Amino acid sequence: MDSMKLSKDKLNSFVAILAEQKQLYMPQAEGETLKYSPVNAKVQPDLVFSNTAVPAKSVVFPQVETLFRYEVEKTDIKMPAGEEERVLLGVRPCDARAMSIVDNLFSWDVDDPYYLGKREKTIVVGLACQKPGVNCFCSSVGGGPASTEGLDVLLTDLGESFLVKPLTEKGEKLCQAAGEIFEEASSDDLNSAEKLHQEAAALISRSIETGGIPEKLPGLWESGIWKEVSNACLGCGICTFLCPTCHCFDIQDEIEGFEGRRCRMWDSCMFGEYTLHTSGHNPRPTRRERTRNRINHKYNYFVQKFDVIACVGCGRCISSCPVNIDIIEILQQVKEAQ
Amino acid sequence: MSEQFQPNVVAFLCNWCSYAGADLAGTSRIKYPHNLNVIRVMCSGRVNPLFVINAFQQGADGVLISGCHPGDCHYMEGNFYARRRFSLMNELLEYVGVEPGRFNMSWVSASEGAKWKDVVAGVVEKAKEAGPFDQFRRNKINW
Amino acid sequence: MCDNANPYVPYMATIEDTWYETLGDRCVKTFKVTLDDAAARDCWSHKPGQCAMVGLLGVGESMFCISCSPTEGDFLRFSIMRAGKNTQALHEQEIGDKITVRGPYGNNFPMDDWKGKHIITIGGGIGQAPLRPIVEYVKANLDQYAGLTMIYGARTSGDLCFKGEFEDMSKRDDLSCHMTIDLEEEGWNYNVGFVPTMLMDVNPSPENAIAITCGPPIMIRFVLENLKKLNFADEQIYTTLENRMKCGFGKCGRCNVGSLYVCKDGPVFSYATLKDVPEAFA
Amino acid sequence: MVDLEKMRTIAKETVSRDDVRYLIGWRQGTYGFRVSPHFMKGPEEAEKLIFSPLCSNNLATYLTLTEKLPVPRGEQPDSRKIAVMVKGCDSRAVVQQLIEKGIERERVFVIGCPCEGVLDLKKVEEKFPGILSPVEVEWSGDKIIFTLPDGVKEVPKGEVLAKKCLSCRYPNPVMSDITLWDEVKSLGDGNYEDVKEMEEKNPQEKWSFWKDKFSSCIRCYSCRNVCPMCYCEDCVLDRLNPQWINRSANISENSAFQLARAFHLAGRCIECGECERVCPVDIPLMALNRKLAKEVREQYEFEPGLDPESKPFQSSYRPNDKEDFIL
Repeated sequence: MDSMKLSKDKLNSFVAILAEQKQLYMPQAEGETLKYSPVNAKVQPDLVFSNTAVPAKSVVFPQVETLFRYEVEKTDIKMPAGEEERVLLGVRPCDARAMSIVDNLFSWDVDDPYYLGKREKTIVVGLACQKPGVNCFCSSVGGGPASTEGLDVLLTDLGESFLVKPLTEKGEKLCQAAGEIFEEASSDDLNSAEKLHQEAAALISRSIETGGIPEKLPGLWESGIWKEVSNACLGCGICTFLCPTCHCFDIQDEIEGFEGRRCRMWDSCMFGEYTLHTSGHNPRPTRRERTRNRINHKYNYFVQKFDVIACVGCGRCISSCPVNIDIIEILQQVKEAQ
Repeated sequence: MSEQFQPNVVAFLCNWCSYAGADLAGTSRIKYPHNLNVIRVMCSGRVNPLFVINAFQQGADGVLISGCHPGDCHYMEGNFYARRRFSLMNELLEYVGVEPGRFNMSWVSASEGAKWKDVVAGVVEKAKEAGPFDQFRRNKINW
Repeated sequence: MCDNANPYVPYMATIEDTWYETLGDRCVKTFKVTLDDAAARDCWSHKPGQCAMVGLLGVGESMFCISCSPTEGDFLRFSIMRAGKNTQALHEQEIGDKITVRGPYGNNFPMDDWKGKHIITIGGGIGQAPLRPIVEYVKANLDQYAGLTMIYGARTSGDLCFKGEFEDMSKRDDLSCHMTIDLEEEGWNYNVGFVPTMLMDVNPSPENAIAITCGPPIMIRFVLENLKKLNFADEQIYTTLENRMKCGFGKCGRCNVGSLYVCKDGPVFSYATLKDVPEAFA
Repeated sequence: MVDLEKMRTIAKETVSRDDVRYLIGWRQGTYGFRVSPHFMKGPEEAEKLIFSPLCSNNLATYLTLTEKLPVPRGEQPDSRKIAVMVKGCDSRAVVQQLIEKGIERERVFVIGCPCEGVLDLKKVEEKFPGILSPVEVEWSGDKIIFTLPDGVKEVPKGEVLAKKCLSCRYPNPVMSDITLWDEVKSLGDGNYEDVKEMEEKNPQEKWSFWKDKFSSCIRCYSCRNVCPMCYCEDCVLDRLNPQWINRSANISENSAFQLARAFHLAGRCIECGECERVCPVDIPLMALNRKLAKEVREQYEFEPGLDPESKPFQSSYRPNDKEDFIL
C-alpha cells in the first residue's frame, strides 16, 4: 500500500475513527507526566512533544498485570478477560523498536501469553521524531528518528499534514478502514518526508560507537570501572522502570477480602531485594554488581541470546537519573578500559 | 441506600485501660453502637502508624486508638509517645484529604465505662457523617 | 507443563504425606504430593535435577528442586526448609491440603550419558535434596552404573535430611555411603568432620567417575578444590545452582548468572561451564 | 564568596590524610546543567571538584547509603573517616544522622560550604533547552550567571532557584569540621505559606489534588533512596512478611506508601528537598514533608538536625504535649 497524506485539520476525525474501532491509547499528561493512557474519540490529539516520560511499553507490558484470580481457600483459577484490540498513536520510533526487541524475550522458548496477547492485538502508529532530545542516541544502537521497526504505520509531520506510511498488513487494514479522509501523497511529499527524516537524524548530538562493546564486556568483569560508575548510584528504579526495553518483573499474590489474584509487576535489577535469597545471602550485594548486571544485560547477555542490543538510545535513563549516571559515559569507559 | 450507612470502625485498645474500660461498659450493660472492630494491643504506644493506614486500606471507615490517661500508662510513658505520633498522623491524614473525624484517639481508663460509650458513640457518629471511606481503599483496583 | 497451557497457571496438587526431616527453627519438611488433574499427571514428566514452582494461592510461590526420582512412582516430593513467608505457609499445610505446582523447570542431570560410570554425590545440609533423585535413580538402575558413592554431611545429626534412608543404605554392601557431622555427638556411630575433609578420606578415584556436589557455598568451594586435588577433570564435576526466581522459564530476569538463566540453562551445570561464568559462585 | 581554589586545596589536604578514606564532593556532570557526586580517592582528582548553584545533590545520603559488606575473616574493618562536603541543608542531615546514631561522629569529616541557593533543574532546562555541552553557573548577588555556549546570561535568582531555597533559613552549615568560606545571609524566613494554602482547602479538594499526584507514582523508590534520613537496613517496603504495602502500583498502595514515607520523616525531615527533585513523575513530596515539619515546629517548637545532643523527636515527649484532638 502506498503512502498517503492526512491533512492536519482531519487529525481529529482520524483519531475519532481509530477510537471507534479499537481502544485508542495516546500520550496524555497525568499531572506533569506524559504517559500512554486510554482515550476516547473526543480527545484533542497533541503530538508535539519530544517523548513521553513513561515509555510505550506500559501499554503492552503494564506496570501491574493480573495473571489470574482465585478465591481464598478454594482451588478454582479464573483467567482474566481476553485482550481488547488496541491502537497506539504517536509512538516514537525508539519506543516501537524497543517493543520489537522485547518481543524476542517474551517469545523465547516459552511464549508469554500475556505480553504476546497484548502485542498481537495492538497496532502501533508511530510518529517520526523531529526534535530529538539532548540525550537521544538512537542512531548509535541501530535505530533512528524515523526507524520503522516495531511500527505498523509511520506518520511524518510535514507541517500542514502528515505523511501516512503503512508498514505492515495490520497497518494497511487500519488505514483502509479510515480510507476516505486520506489524500494521495505526491512524490514531493515523499521527498520532503525523507528530507525531514535526514534533518532529524542530523540533530542527534550524542553518539557512541557500540561495535566491540558486547565482546569487550566479559573481560571487564572485575574491572574497577564498575565501582567507579556506581559510586553515586542511589539504587532506585528510575533507569529501569523508565527504560523501554527493561522487562524484568516480580510475581506477587494479593488478597482483597475473600478474593485473591496473582499478578506481576515491574521490578528493577537495581533494587537489592531483587536477587536477595531467603537465607539473607545476596549474589549481588552492592550497587556495583547491580550496575554491572544492568549494563551487561543490555549490551552483553541480550546480544549473546538474541543478537541485538537491548537499548534503543531513547536517553530516558540519562535524563531522569538524579545523580547523572550516564550510560553513554559508562560505555565510553568500557571502551577505554584496559 | 434505604438503610442508614453503618460505618466500619477499627479500634485499637490498650490492654490495661481502654480494653478494660470497654469490658466494664459491657459488663455494666451500657448500650453503645456495635460498629466497632476491636483489636487489643498491649499499649497505645504499640500502634504502628501503618496499622492505621492499613485499616483504611482494608475497609475501615473510621479508626480509633484508645489508651490510658497520660501518666497512667502501664509502661510509664507509652501513651506519651503515642500522643505525639498520632497527633501528627491526624494532621497528615487531614492534609491529604481524609475527612476530619475519621481518625480518632481517646483516653479511656478501666473505670470509665460510661466515657467509653460516649467516645464510641461520637466516633461512629462522625464516621457516619463522613460516609464510606473510599479515598485509598484497596477495592480491587485494576483487577 | 502441558503444551499450549498458560505457563503461569499452576496445577493444583494434594499433599499425600508429609513428615519432618529435621527439627528446629529452620526445620525441613518433606511433602509427597500428587497432581489433582489426570491430564496434568499425564503430561508431567520430570528428570533428576529438575525444579518446580511450589506455592499456595494467596501467599505466593517459590522454586524448589524435586527431591524424588521418576523411578519412585507417580508422585512428587519436595523437601522444604522453613525460612521465609512462603515456606512458613507451606509448613503449615497438612495431609490432604491443596498446594500449587508448576513445572518441571530447568535442565536435568544427564543420567543417560553417565551410564556405565561411577556416580559420586557430595552433599551438605539441605543440599542433599537435589542429589537425592540421582541416588534413587542410580539405585533403581544399579546394573547400568559402575557404582554409587554418597558423601553427606550436616552440622549435627539432627540436621541430616533423609537420615533413615541413609542408615538403610549404609547397611547395603553394593553402595558406598558416608555420613558425617561437623562435631562429635553422643550416640553417633558414623564419621565426624567436614564434608570436604570426608571427601579426601573417602578418596574416590576419578577414573570413569562423575562427582556431583550441592550444599552451602563455602562447602562447594572447598569440595571443588579437593576434587581438583583428586584429579577430577572439570567435565567430571557437576553442581546445581539456585537463585531467586519468579517465573521459572527465562522471562522475569532475576536468576541469571552471567548470561545463563539458572531456570532455563540450569540448574545443573558442569564445572567446565561454570568456571568461566563470573557470577556463578557469588 | 565561593573560592574554588581554597576548596580544592582543602580537599587535597583532607583526602591525603591517613585517617580519611575518601571525600565526597560534586563534579561537573556529563552534559548541560547536570552535576554528579564525586568520590575522590586521591589529591590528583581535586581539579574535578566544583561548587556552584547546580550542586543540589545532598551528599550526606552517601554516608548511610553505602553498603556495609561483611569484613573478610582476619581483616580489620576500615575505620577511616569519610569526608563529605555539605551545604546548609545537607549539614542538618548529617546532624540528624548523628542524633539518630546512624553514623558516628568520629567516622565523618564535614567540610561546610555556605550556599546561596541551588537551582531547580526543571526551571533551568526549560529556560535554556537542549544544551549539551557542560555549562558553568555562578552566583552573583541576587542573580545567577550562566555561561552558555552562545554567551553569558544573567537571570534573577527568584526565577531559577529551587523552591526550598527561596525560604531557606539555614544556608550555612550548622555543623562542620571546617568551613570553606564566609557565611552567607539566609534567603528566607522559612514560612509555610504553601502548606497553609493547602490546609484551607476542603477534604474533597485536597484529595482530588493528592489523588492525581499519588496515582502517577511508579514506585521507583528514588525518593526513599535519595533521602539522607531513609537508611533503615530492612525497609518496610521491601519486606514480604509481614507485607504492609503491596507491590502493585495503584492509588491505594501508592497512597499508603507515600503516607508511610512522609510519616517516617515526621520530626526528622531536614527539608533538603531531594525527594521532590529526583521524582521522575513530579510528585510534590515536599508538600507532605513540610506539612509535618510545620506541625513539629509550630506545635512542639522542635526542629530536626540542629543539635547533635538532642533526642529524636518521636522517641521523646513532654508531659504537656498538646492533646486537643484527643477525645
